[in-house]
Amino acid sequence: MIKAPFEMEKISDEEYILNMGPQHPSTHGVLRIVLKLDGEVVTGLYPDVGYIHSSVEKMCENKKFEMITPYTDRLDYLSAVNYNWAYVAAVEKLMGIQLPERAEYMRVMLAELNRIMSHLLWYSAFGMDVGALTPIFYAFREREEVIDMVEGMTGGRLTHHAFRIGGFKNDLQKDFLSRLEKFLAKFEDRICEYEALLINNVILTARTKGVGILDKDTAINYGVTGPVLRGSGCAIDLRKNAPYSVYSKFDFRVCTGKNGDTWDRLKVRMDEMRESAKILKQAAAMLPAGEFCAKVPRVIKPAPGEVYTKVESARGEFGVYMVSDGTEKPYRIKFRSPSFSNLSVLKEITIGSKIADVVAIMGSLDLVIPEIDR
Amino acid sequence: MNFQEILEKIKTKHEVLESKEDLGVLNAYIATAKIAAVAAFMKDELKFEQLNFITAVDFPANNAIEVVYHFFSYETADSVVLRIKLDRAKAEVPTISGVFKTADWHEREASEMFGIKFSGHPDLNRLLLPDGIESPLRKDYKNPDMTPLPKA
Amino acid sequence: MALLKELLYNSGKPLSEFSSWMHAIWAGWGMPGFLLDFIFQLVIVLAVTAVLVLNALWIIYYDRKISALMQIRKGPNRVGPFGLLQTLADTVKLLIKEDVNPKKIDILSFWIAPLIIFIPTFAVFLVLPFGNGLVPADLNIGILYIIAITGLSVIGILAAGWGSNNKYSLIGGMRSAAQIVSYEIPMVLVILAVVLMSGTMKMSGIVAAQSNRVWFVVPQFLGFIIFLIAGNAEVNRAPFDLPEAESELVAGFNTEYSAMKFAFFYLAEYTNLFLTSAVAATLFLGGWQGPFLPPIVWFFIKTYFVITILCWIRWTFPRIRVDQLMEFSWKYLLPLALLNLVVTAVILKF
Amino acid sequence: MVELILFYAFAALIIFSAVLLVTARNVFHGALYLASTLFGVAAIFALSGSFFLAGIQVLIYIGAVVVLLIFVINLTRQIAGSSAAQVNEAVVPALITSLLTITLIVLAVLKTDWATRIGKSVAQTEAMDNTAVIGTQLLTNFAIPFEVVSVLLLAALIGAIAIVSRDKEAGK
Repeated sequence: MIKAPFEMEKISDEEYILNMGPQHPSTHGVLRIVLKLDGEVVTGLYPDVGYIHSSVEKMCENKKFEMITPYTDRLDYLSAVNYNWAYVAAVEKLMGIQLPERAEYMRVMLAELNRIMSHLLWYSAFGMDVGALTPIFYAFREREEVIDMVEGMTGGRLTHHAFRIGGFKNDLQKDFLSRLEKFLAKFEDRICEYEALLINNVILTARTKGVGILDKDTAINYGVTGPVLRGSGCAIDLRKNAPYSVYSKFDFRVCTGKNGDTWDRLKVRMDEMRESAKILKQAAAMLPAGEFCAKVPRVIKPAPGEVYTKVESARGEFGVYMVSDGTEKPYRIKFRSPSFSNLSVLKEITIGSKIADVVAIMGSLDLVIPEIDR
Repeated sequence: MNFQEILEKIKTKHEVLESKEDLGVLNAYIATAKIAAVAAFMKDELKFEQLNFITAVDFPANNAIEVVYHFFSYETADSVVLRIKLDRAKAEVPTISGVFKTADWHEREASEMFGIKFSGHPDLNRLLLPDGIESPLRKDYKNPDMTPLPKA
Repeated sequence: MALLKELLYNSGKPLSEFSSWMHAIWAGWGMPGFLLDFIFQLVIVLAVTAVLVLNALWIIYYDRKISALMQIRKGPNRVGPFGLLQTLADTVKLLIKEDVNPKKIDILSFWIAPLIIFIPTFAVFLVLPFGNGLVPADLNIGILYIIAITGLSVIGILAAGWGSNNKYSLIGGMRSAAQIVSYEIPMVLVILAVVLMSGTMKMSGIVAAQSNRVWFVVPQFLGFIIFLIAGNAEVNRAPFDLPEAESELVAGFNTEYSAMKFAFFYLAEYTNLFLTSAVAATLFLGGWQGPFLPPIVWFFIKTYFVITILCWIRWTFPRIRVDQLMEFSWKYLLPLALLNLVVTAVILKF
Repeated sequence: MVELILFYAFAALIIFSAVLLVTARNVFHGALYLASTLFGVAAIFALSGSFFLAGIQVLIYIGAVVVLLIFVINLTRQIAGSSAAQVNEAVVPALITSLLTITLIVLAVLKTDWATRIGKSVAQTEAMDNTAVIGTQLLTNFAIPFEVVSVLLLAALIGAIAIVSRDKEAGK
């Protein structure tokens, strides 16, 4: 347990230290935040992470390439598919595997469904953070449908292990497309319902507008990515800026905020779900027939070399840096996780606000602790 | 910008000890003391605004630890890797947390995982690990609590 | 049958007849009259308390069912028919649980806090007219008594927060005290306007004042809204649940409480909800008056109408922030309530 | 009879908690005992038929003054983590003051012509509502003292605000 720098020095009579976490309802996992408070106003903040560090990177060095994919599921259990993707893409790039067209489209569809799943859960959790207990039930109504679809395809509801090196284990279910169509038909309306229920609520806008303002330059300097960065007004989305897979073929908008406050980050996520639905619609229409898995050698032994692949996960840029020495096991793997950088900016945007704002700001950063701790 | 152009541009201002191309990405070895200056140059002049990550790779065979800095440019979508070769016994490198704030936590992580000292770092505390575990990501790390499986 | 009807519709008369009849009998036996009065009052108090506790259990169930309705789920439906016995089971569970006393608590404050909150909450019902003449004690200062006694629970909350020796509890207690004190002022001002209109502080008098004219909700509509908001804030329910904001302060002032003591808090919270709604019904909705049905039924219908509104608010809104809470009370509610009072006084005078 | 028993019970409560109040080492406990003392006083008011006074006593003294007191105690002591012991430096002046107060009360009790007073007040109360009496008195016979006290309170309020805001400026 690390002491915050301000714990060492003497604090003034009016200030006191409050430990938020490691067990706290709104740290969403085992995260400890040391707050220095003056009444209810935050005057100092120090995040202490690492409570559930499990040394995934070291474990990966002792596993064969095809055994590592499930580990990436567990880094961020909420958008597991995207994390699979960055990993298998790294191996595929090292080995020079070309995916069949159908597999690429299937990957896009699963990844976007996964993004919707993750954002819906974030929406529910954020509602709980600000004291609205009802939104979760409405969001989970749709989230269950999405999970059912992905479950039908992969067999998993949370950690799907959806992707294999070279493609997929099985093809899409027969009724997948019809279910998807039925889901997308009503999803647009449902997003409007969520916005009416929580995002546009008077109390919520009063609580989030102008709170936790993160400006563009600070965001980039801290390596913040994903919806948080876009909320600050940077139109940066790896699906557009460094298109991977077949994303360049889709027509979608990069949603951005204006002021970089908490509300903008909420709005960006809501809009992103709309865009995801748009991508899904296009992908379902464009889905070609054919193989769903490339020819992959039985023993996976990439050539020696280094690679860094990154995807736009629900939380931002997730990257896998992999060093291969030509054996069956990776020499070194580094996971670059978005929440890690997103959390590091918390101190910058929280000082001077209230305890309740800390919770709201943290909720708007959409942290997942296992990927910070790894 | 391709690999060669970026390399030329860096070479105009700073010395590049060694360079290689890995799957189309420039890997440039920089002198240890120069890293902060080069990072600032990358950020301000070449517009590589994003520092994706800092990590290290241990090569006990060469008695070297390589610190890896991965940069990305939002404008041109180019990536560049800067590398620093360090002696395993006394791994020390100046911090670049003054240039990129995100380096703060990444350096703390690399520091505890590889036993690298980032000199000038404002708060080189433990980040993820508890006390008592020293540089576990080095290749020669042995967990004292671990008993190897018997050979079948 | 006639007696039952008389009891339901015009409870005061048969009760006082019964009382004087008993007095005559006891006097015949040579018993002192004050003893009878004492026993009489004791019985009334016990009966009211029993009804209130059962009612609180039922409100908890009702609140949960309403929340289920709003959250597209079923709510309690396992224990008993339609889950009716769920809260009873919960209470039994709470009562037989281990009573955890953390190490560094301040024993006196920690133990006395649930009592300070629990007892006044029930004592307040002494002056509430449940029906025609069905008032345990119709004090002259009825409404003032209610305001004064409910104010006592702040001390309980502060004691709970301080005694728990937990920073979350302490912040919760402080928030609660600040909240209750600042929302009490607009509430009292609104009540004053009602008192001006009815010309008495007696609860039965306020009800009677609404019988020959319209209910006060019509002339005092602004007051009714302010009363509902301030009352909601006084009972610490969302969106004013800052003292026990789960996502910020874990559970606020009752973080360290468990078992029986927690059950006290829980019952008191829901009884408070009932109280606020009942006072709102009495002050603004004409109390027990209404056609066809017996007064006591009307009383409960109106009270539950207000409870439903408060539940609806609770399950729809997010929580507001502490500075906004204060701002809302002092910058909006208080001036509005003052305006309401002045306008009422001017209209009544001229 | 019941009234008498209740009177003695509440009187005992007042004395008991008053003694505890001045001897308590813990300031927070002291505040709780103060609340209990004031509550006892309110109960005695109620017993003597002054329900309005009793209500006001509870509302103002317990609901506002004691709460404010506890608020201040919470703010200054517990959060900072220090718990200073209560000191009895002013024991001699305190004794003198209390003796003087007791003498004053005893003299007042002895000098009052209770028989006529009680008769008068009972007649008055029966004629009018207790609350109404107080109201009429405040706005007729005691109008000037009432206004003076109001102005005094207002001045105190403004003074408090002024002191606090000056502190804030100095702090910044």
